[in-house]
This record gives sequence, C-alpha cells and structure tokens, in this order.
Amino acid sequence: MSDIESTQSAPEVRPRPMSELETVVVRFAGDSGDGMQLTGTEFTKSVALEGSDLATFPDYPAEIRAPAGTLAGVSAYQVHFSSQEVYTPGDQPDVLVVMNPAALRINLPDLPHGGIIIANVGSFTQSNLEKAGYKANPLEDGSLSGYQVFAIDIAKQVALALEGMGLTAKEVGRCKNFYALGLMFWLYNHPVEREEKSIRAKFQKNPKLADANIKAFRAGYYYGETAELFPSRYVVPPAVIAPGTYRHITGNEATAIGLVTAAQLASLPLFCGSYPITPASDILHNLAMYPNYDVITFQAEDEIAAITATIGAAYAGALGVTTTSGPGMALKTEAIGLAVMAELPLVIVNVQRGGPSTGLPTKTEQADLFQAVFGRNGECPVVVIAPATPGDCFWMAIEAARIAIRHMCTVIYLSDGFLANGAEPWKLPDAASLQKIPVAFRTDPEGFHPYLRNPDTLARPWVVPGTPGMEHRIGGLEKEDVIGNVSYDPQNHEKMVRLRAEKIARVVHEVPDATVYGDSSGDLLIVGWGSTYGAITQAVKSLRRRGHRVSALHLRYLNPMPANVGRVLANFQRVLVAEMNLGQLLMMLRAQFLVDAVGFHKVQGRPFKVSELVVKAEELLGAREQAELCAHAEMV
Amino acid sequence: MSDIESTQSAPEVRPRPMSELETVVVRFAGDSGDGMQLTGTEFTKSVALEGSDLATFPDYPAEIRAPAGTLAGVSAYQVHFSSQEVYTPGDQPDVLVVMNPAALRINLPDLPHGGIIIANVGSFTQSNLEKAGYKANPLEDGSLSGYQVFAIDIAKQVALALEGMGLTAKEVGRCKNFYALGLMFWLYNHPVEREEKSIRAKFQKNPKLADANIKAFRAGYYYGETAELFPSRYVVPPAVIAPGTYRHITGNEATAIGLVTAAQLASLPLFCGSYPITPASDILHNLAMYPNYDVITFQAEDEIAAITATIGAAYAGALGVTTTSGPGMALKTEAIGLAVMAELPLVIVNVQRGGPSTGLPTKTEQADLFQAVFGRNGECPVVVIAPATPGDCFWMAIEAARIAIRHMCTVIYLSDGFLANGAEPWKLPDAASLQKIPVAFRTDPEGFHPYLRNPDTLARPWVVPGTPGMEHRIGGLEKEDVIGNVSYDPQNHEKMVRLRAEKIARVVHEVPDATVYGDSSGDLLIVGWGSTYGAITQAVKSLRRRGHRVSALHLRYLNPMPANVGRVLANFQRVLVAEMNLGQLLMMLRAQFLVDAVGFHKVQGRPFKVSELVVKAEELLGAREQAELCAHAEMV
Amino acid sequence: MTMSQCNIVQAPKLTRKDFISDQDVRWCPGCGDYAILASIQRVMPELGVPREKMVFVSGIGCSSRFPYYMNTYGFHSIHGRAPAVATGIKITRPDLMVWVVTGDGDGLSIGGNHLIHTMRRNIDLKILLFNNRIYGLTKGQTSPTSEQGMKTKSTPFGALDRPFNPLSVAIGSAATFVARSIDIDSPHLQYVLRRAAEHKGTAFVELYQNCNVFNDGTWESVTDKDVRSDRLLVLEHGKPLVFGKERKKGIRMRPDMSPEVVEINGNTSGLLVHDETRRDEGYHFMLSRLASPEFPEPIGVLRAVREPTYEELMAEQCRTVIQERGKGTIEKLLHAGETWVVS
Amino acid sequence: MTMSQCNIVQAPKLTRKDFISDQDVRWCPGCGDYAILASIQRVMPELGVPREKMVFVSGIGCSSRFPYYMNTYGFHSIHGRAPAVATGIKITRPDLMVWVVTGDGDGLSIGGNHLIHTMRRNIDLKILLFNNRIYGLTKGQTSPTSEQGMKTKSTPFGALDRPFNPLSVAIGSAATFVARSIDIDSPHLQYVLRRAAEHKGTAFVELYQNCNVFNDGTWESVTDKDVRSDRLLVLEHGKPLVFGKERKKGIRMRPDMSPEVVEINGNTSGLLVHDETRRDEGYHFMLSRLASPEFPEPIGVLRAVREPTYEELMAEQCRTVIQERGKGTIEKLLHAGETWVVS
Ligand SMILES: Cc1ncc(C[n+]2csc(CCOP(=O)(O)OP(=O)(O)O)c2C)c(N)n1
Ligand SMILES: Cc1ncc(C[n+]2csc(CCOP(=O)(O)OP(=O)(O)O)c2C)c(N)n1
Ligand code: SF4
Ligand code: SF4
Ligand SMILES: [Mg+2]
Ligand SMILES: [Mg+2]
Repeated sequence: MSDIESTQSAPEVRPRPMSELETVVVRFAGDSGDGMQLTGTEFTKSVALEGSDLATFPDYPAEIRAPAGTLAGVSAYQVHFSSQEVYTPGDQPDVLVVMNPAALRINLPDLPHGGIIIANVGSFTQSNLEKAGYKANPLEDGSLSGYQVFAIDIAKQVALALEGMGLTAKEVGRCKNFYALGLMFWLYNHPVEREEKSIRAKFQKNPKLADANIKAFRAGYYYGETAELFPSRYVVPPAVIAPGTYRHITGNEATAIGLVTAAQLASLPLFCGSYPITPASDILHNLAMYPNYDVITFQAEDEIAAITATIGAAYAGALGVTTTSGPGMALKTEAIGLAVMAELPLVIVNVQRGGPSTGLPTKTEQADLFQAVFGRNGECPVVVIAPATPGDCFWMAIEAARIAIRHMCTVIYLSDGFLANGAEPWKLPDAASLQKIPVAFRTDPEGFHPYLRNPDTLARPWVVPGTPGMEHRIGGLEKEDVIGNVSYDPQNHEKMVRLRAEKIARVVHEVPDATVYGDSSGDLLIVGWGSTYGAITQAVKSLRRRGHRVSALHLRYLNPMPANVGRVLANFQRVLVAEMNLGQLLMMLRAQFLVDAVGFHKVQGRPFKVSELVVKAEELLGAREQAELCAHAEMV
Repeated sequence: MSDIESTQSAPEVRPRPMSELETVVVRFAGDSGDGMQLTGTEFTKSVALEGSDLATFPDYPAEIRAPAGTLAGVSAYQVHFSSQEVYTPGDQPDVLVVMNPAALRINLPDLPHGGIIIANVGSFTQSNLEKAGYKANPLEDGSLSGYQVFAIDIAKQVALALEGMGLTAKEVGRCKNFYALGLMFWLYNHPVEREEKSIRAKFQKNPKLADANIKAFRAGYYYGETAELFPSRYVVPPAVIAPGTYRHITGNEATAIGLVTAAQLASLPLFCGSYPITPASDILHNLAMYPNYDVITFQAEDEIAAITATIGAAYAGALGVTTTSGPGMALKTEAIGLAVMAELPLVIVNVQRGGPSTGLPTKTEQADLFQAVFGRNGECPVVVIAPATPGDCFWMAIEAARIAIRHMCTVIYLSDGFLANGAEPWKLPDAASLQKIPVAFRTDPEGFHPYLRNPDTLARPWVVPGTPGMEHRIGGLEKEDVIGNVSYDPQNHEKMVRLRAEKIARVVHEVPDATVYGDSSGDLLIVGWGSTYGAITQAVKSLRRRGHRVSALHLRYLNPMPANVGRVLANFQRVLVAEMNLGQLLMMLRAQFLVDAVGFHKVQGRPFKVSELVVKAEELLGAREQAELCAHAEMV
Repeated sequence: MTMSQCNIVQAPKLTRKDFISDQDVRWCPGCGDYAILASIQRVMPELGVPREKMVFVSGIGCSSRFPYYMNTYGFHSIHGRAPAVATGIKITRPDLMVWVVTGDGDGLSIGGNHLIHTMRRNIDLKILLFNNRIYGLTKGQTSPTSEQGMKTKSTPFGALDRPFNPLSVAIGSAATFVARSIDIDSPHLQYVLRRAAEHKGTAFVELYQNCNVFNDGTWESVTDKDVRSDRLLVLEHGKPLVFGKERKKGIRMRPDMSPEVVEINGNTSGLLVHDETRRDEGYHFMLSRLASPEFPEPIGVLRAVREPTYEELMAEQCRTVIQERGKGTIEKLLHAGETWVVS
Repeated sequence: MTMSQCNIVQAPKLTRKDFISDQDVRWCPGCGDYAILASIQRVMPELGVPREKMVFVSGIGCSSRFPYYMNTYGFHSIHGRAPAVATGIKITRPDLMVWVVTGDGDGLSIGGNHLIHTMRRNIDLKILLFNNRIYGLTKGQTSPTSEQGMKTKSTPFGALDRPFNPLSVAIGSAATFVARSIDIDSPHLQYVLRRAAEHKGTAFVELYQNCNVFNDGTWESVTDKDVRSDRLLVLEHGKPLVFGKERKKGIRMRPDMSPEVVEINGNTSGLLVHDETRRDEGYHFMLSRLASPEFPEPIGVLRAVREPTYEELMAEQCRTVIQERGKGTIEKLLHAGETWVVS
C-alpha cells in the first residue's frame, strides 16, 4: 500500500495561541471544477464530529460546467457551526476561501468588513481577472483593505507537495481543494487522522489519488502551522447536543429515507414515479438505490406519466409517491384532479425552485404554495404540508404518507431547494419506536361499495385489484355517493364536492396545534412556513434578546392549518408573514382569519438572512411604537 | 317543387280567447334523438322575432346518444320570454313539453304546481315507463293531479298527417318535434309562415323532409286550434327593446366572433391553437369557419401543444388564442408560465365545466377561478376577466385581446358551460364604431432591448422575427432587466418578479369601475361574477321590489379587480358572494379587503335559480334584522 | 404484497355472462363498440384468468367507457394517460392481467407519447386501440387517423394533416406484438384477442371500428362484405401472403425491396411468407404500410416477438440486489453512510 | 402580416461570424455541442437566408441552450415543447426558416408526442436532435436512447427500458426527411444540414453527440477514427450500400426481405442501391434498424420525399375559401346568420 499509510499519526505541531469562538461561518468558493462542494462537506463532517451544532448551504451554478474562471461557474459552500444552537447556515461568512477571482467577485459583497479572505493567489492571472470582470488585481490594488487578506499560492504549494508522485498537471490541480481544507483544519484545530481516513475511503478505487489528496491536505495543514500567517487558531467548543447517533443529512436524502421508512411502516411497496428535474432529482436517485426495500422507481417519459403511473400503482396497492419541482408540478395538475376523484392515497413531493416557468432552476423559493392549495380545475382539495428543516423532511415525509393512507387523499409535500441541498446533523430515531402506519385493504365483499366512507375520516375503502368478489370501476367522472357509479345528478354532485372538501378539512383533527416560539402574546408575531424556520427562529431569538415582545409561529401544515392558528394570531398586536414569495401564506391567513397581517417578501432565489428579518421586524415595531406615541399624544 | 309551397298562406283559424302574459317559461324535453334542441331554438327564434326579451338554457346529456328512452338520454331546452327585461332562462317552466316518460321523470321536479304538462302519450309504453323507472303510468295513476296535463299522441297524429308521403317510419318519427313546435306556435299565437320558411331553409337539401316537417308543424298548430283542449291562447306583448339589428347568439359564438373582431381591429392574423373539449369545442368549430378572415385554427395533438403553438404564433406576430375547458386548462399550466416569462400577448379561453377531473363535462360551474388566478408555479401573474352574459362574451373577448396586446401579457377569459350554450338576442354593434386595437411592432433597432418597458404599462416591445437588426433570444429562464439575457442575479430576480406583478396590477388603470345595481349603500350587497349575472340581477330586482335594501355588484374583471371594489363593499352592512363553487371569489375578497363576507355556494352543474338567491338573501336579512332587534333590546 | 410473476391459477369455469357488468351500455345504437365488447366478453372466460385478476384501464372517449361494461376491475382514467396508469398497475402487481382500451384520439393524439414509450419498455399490457378515425365523444372532430381532406367539425374545409398509421407507429417504437382486427369480424377479432392475451410484453392491437354517428362507413371500402377479400390481407404465420376472392393474388418483393401485388395461379412460391417472429422489423414495417387501394390491408398478427418484459427485468434486478445486499430494514436504512455518536 | 410563401431574398453575403451571438457559450469544455454549433454557424451563411428570417427554437437541456449562441431570432422554450412552439411560428409566418434544436430527452422523452405529430403533419421545420443518450443538464439520468442496462444516476443497477431508435420513430411517423450525422464529422454534418435546409417539409436529423461529462464515449464504438469505416455506412443517393475500410463490404437483401452484410470484390451488383426518394418506407425503415455490431450504422440522408407541407395546404385552403366567400369584414361577420330588426 501507499507510503503515507505508515505515517498515519498526527503531525507534530508547535503550540499557537488558541482563541475560543462561539460561532463561525466559513464559505468555500471557487470554480465549479474546484471541488468546493466536496471541500465543504468534508469540513462539515469534521465540524459535526467535533460536536458543534451546524447548518450548511451549498450554492452551485445552473450550468453543468460553465467555462472555467467565469462568474457563471462559481460554486460555493457555506457552513455555520457553533457551540450554541444553530438555525441557519449563517447570514455572512467570517472566513471566505476563494479559489479564483470570479469567486471573490461574487462572494465579497457578503463578507462583513474585517472578515477573513483566504485567496488562492496563483489563480489571479490576467486572464482570470478579466473573466471575473476585474480591471485590476484586487489583491494588489488596495481595494480589500477593509478585510484580513491571506494570499496563498495554493497551486504552487500543492505542486511542490506532490512533486515526484508522477501525477499529471491536471491531477495535481484537482488536489487544491484539499489543501484549502487542510488549512481550515489547522485554523479550527480539527484532528487530521480522521480526515485522512475519510480521504482514503473516498478515493478507495485510486490509491494514488488518495495519497495525493492526503498530501495536499497535509500541506495545507502544515502551511497554517509553519507560515505563521495567522495570528491565532480558533476552537469552537462542543455544543450541548442531545446524545445519540447522528448522521449528516440533506433534505432530499431525508425525504427519500422518510418515504422508504413510511412504506416499511405501512408494510407496503413504495412506488415512485418520477421525471428528473432540479432540485428534486436526488430524491429519485436516492430511492433508486433501494430495490431491496420493496422500492420501485419508475423514471417516466414525463411528469404526467410519472404521476399517472403512480396513481395506477396506488390503485394497485402501493404507497404511491411522485417527486418533482415547479414546472413538473404544473404538468401534474390535471392528474391530481384524477387522484382526488379516485380518492386513492398519493404523496406528491414538490421541491420548489425559483419561478415562474423555468425560472432559476437551481435556486430556492416558496412560490408554489398557491399552486399546491388552489391550482386545479374544479373544487379539488388536497392536504398540503411543508417540512421546516432538512432533518424534518424525514418526519414530514412519514407524515405525508400517514395522512394519505389514513384519509385516502392526496398530500402535497412542499420542500424547496434550500432544504433539498442544505444539510444538518441529524439524530437517528430509534427504528423500533417509529409508529406503524395501519393499512386496511378491504377484502370483505359483504355490503361493499367503492365510495362507502369511514365515518370518522370520510375515507373510502382501499380495495386492490386481485381481491375476489369486489370488482368495481373508478374514474374521473363524478361518482354517485356510496355506490360509485357515474352520476350526473345535480344534488349528488354538490354532496360529493362537499364530502371531498370535508374529508380534507377533517385532517385537522390529527394536525398538532402549532407551537409558538416565544411568548403566546406580544407585539409582533412572525409567521413562516417551510425552510424559513431556521432564519425566523434565529431572528426571533435575537429580537427577544434585544427586549422585543416578538414570537414566531411556524406552520408545517398549510392545508388544513392547525386548529389553533386563529387564536394565536389574535394574541398579537401585529402579524408579519415572512415568505420567499410575494405573500401567499399571507393571503391565506388574511382570508381565513381576517387578520390585517403584513408580509415580508424576499424573492431572490436565496433564503432569508437573520439580519434582514430583524431589521424588518424592528421597522414594524418602531412604526408601532411611534404610532403608539402619536395615539398617546392625541389623547393627551 | 312540393305541393305545400302553393298553399303557403296562413291557415284559417277560428278565434279563441287570448290572454296577455308578461312572462312565460317553456321547457321542451325529450330523448336525445327527439330533436329538442332544434325545437327549442326554432321556438326561440320566433319569440325573438315577436319582440320579446328572452334567455335560453339548453341542457343536454353527457352521452352522445344514450340508449333511447333512458334517463341518461334526456335532453332539454328552456326558453324564458317576456315583455319585461329578461335576465335568466327562468327558474321553473310554466309549460313543460315532454316527449317520453324519462323526460317527465327528470323534469317534473322543476314544474311548479298548477303548471302545464304537454305529454306525448304514445311514448308512455310499458318499456319506456320501465326505462324511466316508473312503476305505473303517471299520466293515468293520478300522480299528476296537481298539474294541467294535456296528453296528446303526437306520434300517431304525425303519422296521420304524413300518410302517403312515402316516408319511412323512422323519418316520420323524426318529425314529432315539429308537431310540438306547431302546438306552441298556436298556444302563443306566433305566425306560421315565417317558421315554414325557416323549416324549408333548414331542410334545403331534402325538400321531401322539409315538406314532412312543415306538415307535422301544421298538424300541431291545427291540433291546438281544433282540439279545443286548451282553454285559452296566450300572447306576450313585445318588450321595450333598443332598436337595432339583432341576432341570436350563444356565448361560444359570441366569444368566437369577438375574437375574430378583435384580430380585425388589431389588423393581426388570429391564431387559435386548440384541442377539442366540451363545452369549449364550439369556439374552435366557429373559428375554423373563417380562414378568409385571416384566422388560422390549429387542432393540436393536445392542450400543451395547443398553447405552446399559440405562444409561438404570438411570438411570430399573431393574436394568439387558445381555447379549452378545465382539464385542458390544467394541462396548459406549465406553458402559461412560459407566456408570462416571455411577456407575449396571449388570450386563454377557459369555458368552465363541472369538476374536478373529468367531473361533469357537459355541466356548468365556476370553480376554476382559483386556478386562473393562483394556479401556477412561481409568482406568475395574469389578468383574469369573465363575461357576464352570452352577448357580453363578444365584448369581453375583444377586451381580452386589447389588454393582452397593450400590456404584452396573458389574459385568462373565464366563460362557463351556461354562457357557452345559453343564447340570447344580441344587438349587433355598429362595426364602424368599434375601437381599433393599436399594435406597434417595434422595428427600430436603435436602443432596442427585448425587455425594455413602456413606462406606463410596463409592457415590453413586441418584435417579430423577420425584423432586420433586432435578432434576440427569449425563453423561460429568468431574464436580466431591460437587457433580456439569462440572469441568475438575486436582486434582478426580485426586481423582475415585482415588475411582472406590477405590470398586471397596472391593468387596473383601464378597468372601468364596477357599477352597483341598486343603491350604492344598504343592508346587503350580493357580489357575483361571470354567468351568475342574470340570476343575481333578477334576484336583487325582486328583493328591492319587496322593499329590501339590497344591491348587486358584478365583477367582470377578477384580476386586477376594479379600483372601487373595496369602497363599494364598505358601504354595505353585509356582503354575500354568490358563486357556483365553494367560495373562490369570496376568499379573494376577504383576503384583499378584510371584509367579513359570506358565501352562497351552489355546485350542482346548474345555474342559480332566482328564487334560491332571494331565499338566501332574505335569510341573511332576516338574521340581520333579528340581530338589530336584539341589539336594540339590549340598549333599551 | 409481493411482485410475483403473472400466475394464472385454475379458476372456476367462467362464462361470457360473468364478464358483463351491471352498468347500462351507453354507446349510440349501432356503434361498432358493441361488437367489440361482445367479442371481448366472449374471449375473457377462455383465458383462465380469474375476473378479479383482470384490470381494464382506459382514457377518455366513447371507446374509453369500455371498463364500465366489464365485470372486472376497471379504471376510467384521464384523456390519453391510460398506458401510464396501466404501467403503474402492472409494475406494482405483475400478477394482474392489464388491458388498456383507448381510441385513435385518446391513444394517438394526446396519449401518443405514453403509447410509444410503453411499447418501447415492453410492459406486459394488452392495448386495444379502437380506431374510428374521428373523435366520437366530443362529437366529431378530426383525429390523427382521419384521412387528409376529411371534413369534420374542426376542419370544415378539410383536414390538412396526414394521418398516422397506428401499426407503423407501433413498429417504429419497437413493439413486440402488433396486430389488427375489425369490429364486426368477431371470429377474427377473438383470435387476435387471444393472441394478444398470450403474448408476454406489450401487445398492440388496432381495431377498425365504425362510428355510425360521426364517421359512418369509414372502413367500408375495405371491410364491406363485397370487397373485403380483395381489400384485406389475412395474415397467417408461416403462410405465403395470399389474398383475393379466389386467393389468386399474392404479395412479392421486388429486388429493390419494395412490395408488389402479383397474380398467382396456385403457385405461391416467390411470394413473401408471413413470419410473425422475425427480429428484423423491416418486413413487419412493410406490412404495416400496405394500404388500400394499392394494396390489401393486413389484418391478424403482424409481429409477435418474445423479449424480456420490463417487469421481468425489474424482478430480476430486485432479486440480484437482494442477494447482494440483503432485504432492507429501517434500522439499516437509517444507519447507512457515515454516522457519529454523541454521548 | 401576410402568409406568403418562404421567400429567400438575395441577402448581402454573410459569414460565419454573423451567426455568432454575443453570449458566452456555456457548455462543458469538450462537449460535442461545440462542434455542432461551429458546423451550423458555418452552414448558415451559405443558405442565402437573411439572419432575421431565421428562428431557432429549443426546449430544455444542454443542447437546448443552442439558440442563445446563434445571432438569429431564438426561443428557448420549455421542456419538450419546441416542435409545438416552432409549429405555431411556422404556420403563422411561412416566410421564416425555423430550426428546432432538441435533445434525446427533450425530443424523445417528454416531447416525443409533439415530435411525431410534427413529422406527421409535415410542417416545414428543420429538427436537429442532439443524441448523447443521457440527460446532460440534469446531471446524468437515463434517456429514451440510453442502452438497456446502462447505469446512470436514476438507474444505479442498470436501465430496464429498451432504447428508441430515433430514425425508426421518425419513419414510423411518416417523416418526409430523415437523416443522421455526427458531431465531430464537420464536413458530413454540414452536408446533412444543407440537405435539411433545402428540404420542404419536416426534416428530422439525428446527431450523434458526445457528452463528455456524463456519458463520455457513448458513440466511440462506431465513430472512433479506427473503426468508423467499418461501423458506419455512409449513404449516398443512387449509390450501392458499400462500406468498410477498403469498401469491400456491402449490404444485400435476402429473399425474405432481410438485410445481410456481404463481402464484395469490386462488383456491387446485387447490393441494395440507396434511394432517398422512394415512397415506400419499408426500405428506409430497414436502413434505420441497421445497428452495430451486426451492421454498420447508416449516416447521411435516409429519406427525402417531397410531399405538400401543412403550410402549403393551409395557404391553398385559405385561397380557395377567399375565392368562394371573399375576404371577411367585421360587418359581414356580425351579420352572418339570421338577424332581425327592432325599430
Ligand atoms: C385533457 C382533455 N382534453 C380533451 C378532452 C375532451 N375529449 C374527450 S374524448 C376526446 C377524444 C376522443 O376521441 P377518441 O379517443 O378517438 O375516442 P372515441 O370517442 O372516438 O371513441 C376528447 C378530445 C378531455 N376529456 N380531456
Ligand atoms: C417540465 C420539466 N421537467 C423536467 C425538467 C428538467 N430537465 C431539464 S433538461 C432535462 C433533460 C435534458 O436531456 P436532453 O434533452 O437529452 O438534453 P441534454 O442535456 O442531454 O443535451 C430535464 C429532465 C424541466 N426543465 N422541465
Ligand atoms: S359517437 Fe360514434 S364512437 Fe361514440 S358511441 Fe356514438 S357511434 Fe360510437
Ligand atoms: S453535461 Fe454533457 S451534454 Fe451537457 S454541456 Fe456538459 S458535456 Fe455537454
Ligand atoms: Mg375515435
Ligand atoms: Mg441528452
């Protein structure tokens, strides 16, 4: 085996001042080809193993591989870690690692003054500077004087470190990212052995590359140690984290394994009919790994075939799931109507992205809520839920399946690009403690009718083909109540329309009351849903620290909403609905509760920053306080 | 030519008492094969020519031809005519003509006690009675004692009348409807010559059949005269109708010629990409008649191809229109996003039918409003308008085109099954008085950018391929403001999302204020949209006659709504939103104006009856009056 | 729920009546659909498949009302999507026998893509396309099989589109079973249905069907009693391509690979000999193109080739993965990948 | 706005540069799309069509970014719908030359139906299908042309579906022009493009394209320098089907109408002679099925048959109706049908 293996002990390091930090945000940025996503995940893994709480945000370009060095090709990965609870990937980086001028150009605006820049100086060539639109070299023209800049010629360093290994220049170039990683390991005092093992495992099939990357990694680490560029190393003490086994999980992974878990809990095969689309495809890719879990993945010719095949599978007795994003969701519209008429269980996963139309395919947004709740012909009610964090995707996926099966209805599950690709450390649940999902296929022909209803849930019986004596026909035409024959009777139609609505409304009985973060009354309630959970919670925490009477209400159930929402809203002077759209939940709340809520909208393909929310809230509170003052003045 | 021609003068009739009536509602009902639709339209034409105001409601079965004599095969046609203004086809018939037992069975519930039944007694055979689910013959078992029943063996009478003409039994059978028509002509004292000419024109290609039908028609007329069954004849004096040239028009016809007119007014070719679907197909059929009007109709392979071809045509410089109904609308969802991104003019006609899914394909409903306003991925705003009457379809079709062209936007035009097939006498506008629709294709390359905007409307320039020096690229990805290049810039995205929203919002400047029917303040405002106009207006008229302080507000513009809606709502104690859905406009009004409006919903595939609205309104008013009394009591 | 192979158990002997549902048949009197329904209800009992193991899936159209009339499981889905719905059913439950009933509009217009992809995948479905060359249910618009120039409600001055040949589309999509029959020829239709039922893989069957209301007589010029023996080529496996009232005409291939009609006198040598099972689709495709009046139109089984079905391959893949990795459990699923312990 | 015939005016002499837009090309370095772009930009100036009369329409995919790079009118529409968008453009404005650029996923998966209907209608569009047998833009899932068993992100244990042959699908849909070329063979590609441009009616061109990121080398086994003369059959109208390094192999037809490869020694008699213009599609279909390793794969023009285009028929119909009824006016429109006067 390789020569490195034998020297796997930690390199000796001279002591250097070590400062303790509560919270750090590091962003790696470089060309798509620079391996920033890998660097980010590796660093994150180590951060997790060091016991920090954390959250991450990968941000990659729409192009597969934009031309090297261009602004369009910049890829970034941000990790926020702390000894305190972490809710978001961080508003702004403390440390920005940039592998080329384009990465600097794109990311600099986010760096606060005084922030650290680690720049791969060798890539600041004339040609790269031009591609990034720089007239002069920012590392030299003094324009970065407000920051702590560490310019390192990584390429050269790596080349030196790997000399004599017989690698091609291209292969050497590919190791740069591990050099940067090594430097970060040194800076934040992470142990190197573990990472070296990890690198070796990653390049299992090519031990030579493994050696090279390990060498580059070490070179970076040693550089920190020896170059004495950095005045100090940092350490982030471990957070207080619930004991248990953890893994790193993205929203898409959590959604996938949540769905598989649900199927196992229901003892049903899982059928996923899907058509690839960013940022949902990974759920399909993940599910495709599990044929040994009774998972059938069917990559259909389009989204319409994907959902209709899934409806067929649900009819045939599978847990039917179809996964997609905005434009694909649009194509499923007609078939959702069929699912609603057929009253079969169906889970639809929409990983929202920037719209309308093709929009911003790789960016996040929350603008498909209206579509989920209202976007069909006819009165066509479905359940709509939304996970709040990557880890919550697991739980909400199970919840989606549970509701769909129990109520024989369609459940739309709204994830988004931010959840999909964002990762967090996730505590594995105890498999044995997970509640089974009861499934009762009806097999008794006695008194059977296809549209008989369970008196509690109004669900109709699930009878799968192959069951003797219960042959029957279903379809998209209006059905006669109970009997299920085609019916054009006017009264029957109204009855069925209302029954279908009532069936969905009754799901509220199993929806837990929404909990308020903060006090149950106050001056301001910030309402959110989906992936804004972290940012809103963090913002409310800050606002409360600053003494404001602010609370947060986060909705994971959008239709029907938890029963207590109206009451909660009524306890606050003002209601602010923060969404990554132009006010969709806002409209629903206003209509339902006649509350004069206002909206805070951000539609930039990027999540809220905590600071943005804080500013907005204080603006409202200020206005309020001012208004109060005025009112007072008048009264006097 | 035939022997009848020579004796074309009016048959001599003995005088009979003649009562004057203000209003009459006649319903013809029979088997699909009985020609009731034809009978209805012929009678209606004559009614119009007699100077009555009128409205009609054809109601035919979903099956092409259900088995003869079954309930599923019953077809009906109702006409309401009056010397007063007529707003609806009438809640209930005064006279019910039934050609078989099934027709009686289905329609009897609508007949008020004391109403007239004219029954084709010969068809009340054992087998037909069974098919209709009758145990005994209702004409004989006394169950119709509350009505005035006139049983006539029409088949036999017709057979007698046509004896010796050498017709087959089938041909003879086919003349029954004209016998019924003749009877009605006698009863309401209509002139026969005109109708005879009309019949002859209708059967131009087959003079023998023309003769036969004319004979049957006369036989019916003479029967009324001679049989002395009816105590009286009736006459409805002419209504006060604006002078002008009139024609009979259905909503679908009016939509079609409105669109052609709009294209002519804009001097553009009209491109209609469509896929057949009930109840919208007739618009396509109509448009297909006009290649000599620069109309291109393209029957696509599906609704997606229909709309995307239409978008292509709009891009190429046509007035692009796509027509469909609910399920087809659902399929167009994704492409609407593209149209919104491309900012090209596009008119989408959705003739709503009973939903969800395939639903009640031949019945009417208003449950696609949510879909029109909210039903897409991303923030994807479009203009939504809805005609109020069949004749209004002409005007609103022009309006749709005008807005789409002026604002370079998508306009969804919501008709419904009731408007589509319902007919009314329509006063032809003066062609010369119609306002041109200005179209300014940009041809000047100087300073051109594809997403430059008109400062008033925010519309971008319409540049058609073929224009030299202005080659550019558009598409569904987010566009850079002004420049139009693909842009992933976060701030740009938000700007564009807001610009697209603002562009649609600004349409309000050309939306006329909504007018209130009745006083501008009062106890109750009934709000409606689309085809409920007639019923609501009639109901408010009645309520006001009864002394209630009730007004009506009818919205033909749903998004954006007229600027004065909020003010109007605020002037009424209570607001009732009457819709053929579960409360879609209701939700929009509550959200937008925070008004505690309540809904009145009917989802039966049938329009509102005036009486239903009156009852509901009085219930609300009663509750209110009671509440006021209580409040009073407390204060005292 | 297992994904077992289609397993036709010995069912109690069924009769035609067992397959008639309690629903009133709602086609126009005289519609060709009645004859097809009757033939299918006759064939079903012979297949030895219990009623509950049969599913009829359809889209929207007159033809697509079919499932209501069969006393089996049935799904009247949405326009054009029946092959996709059926695919989901069949993949989930390979033990079911799944029939698709569709029309020329439903199957070839809005549903064309699903149809060709189903055939490409070789899902074991039996697809019956009722071709009346018109949209019946929506009252008479042009369909993708309507003849060019045909006047319909949507084409009052004549259709501009050239028609599809459904059999050519099927062979172009690599269908493993392709056949054609006629509504009113019950014995032949029953034969073709039986063959479709026997085939493993997608069986595509075009049925000439008369819509006596909106396109009456559309097939008369080939199917009429008087002309049919000259206008139809009845295919039989292993037999030369012979037709005509006195069976005096045959089909031969020219050296340039084009077909021609020749007169024969008892001697059929030199004629093409029908082979359903050939792998090279060129011959089958040529057959599909034979069209009146130049050629007789082929009926019967054009192509019947055994290839692994999608479900078979899926089952095999599933077995392999289970062999390699074992059956999954929630425990294993959760603990996959890198984990760490916080204590 | 008139619906005039395509009229290629004498434009000032254009060069390749005129067709290069100001947009940065954003494909992965090494992608086969670059070569295709370069060839197209070379051919365009030769067509004598002014830039502004050209429209490139695409769907979604790497290939579908194509219009951005052409300095003509361009529409980057939505996934699979380019043929329909292009149809609307061409029908409205027959004077424009409309190109469609699509991928194996865009054109054959989600967009398969529009593609076959466009060919059926014979709309005068030039359709270029970049076939890399993978979904590039979404980072490597199986496409309808991926080989069975291929491992991709969505099929980690191997694809179960059988692939489409795009040429067979086209011929099955009665396309009037069907051709194939290769990204890296610029002279041949340019020839095929020129032929497609000249054809009146739908021209369908499959381009073998390498995706060096997600499916690198997918065509190598037929297009590699070393093997291509043995693995490719270069079609030339009127010439016998000969191939091989020393042109010593030919394709002959067996008496049962199946093709076979034979060794020849200068004597090409008995070989099939290529005829693009034959009306009977059997021969063209046979060609489309020739596949490696058993046969060489044909490149060049398989089929080029002149039939009236949809737009031509439409224009003719329009003329006839105008002749019969006169040009319409709003006045006439309103007063059609029965009217009455109230005074
Ligand atoms: C999405 C959608 N578009 C259109 C329709 C209307 N529609 C119902 S059936 C049909 C065509 C049926 O033709 P075909 O499949 O040939 O069946 P046939 O009635 O001739 O048996 C159409 C266009 C629909 N139901 N759904
Ligand atoms: C409605 C919809 N579904 C899915 C997608 C995602 N998507 C974009 S491109 C593509 C496939 C592209 O494959 P191909 O046409 O072969 O193009 P290539 O990238 O290989 O050139 C998919 C699935 C989309 N944009 N829209
Ligand atoms: S319309 Fe035609 S196809 Fe439909 S039921 Fe009637 S005859 Fe049959
Ligand atoms: S992913 Fe493949 S097809 Fe797409 S640009 Fe890169 S190399 Fe080309
Ligand atoms: Mg049909
Ligand atoms: Mg591809």
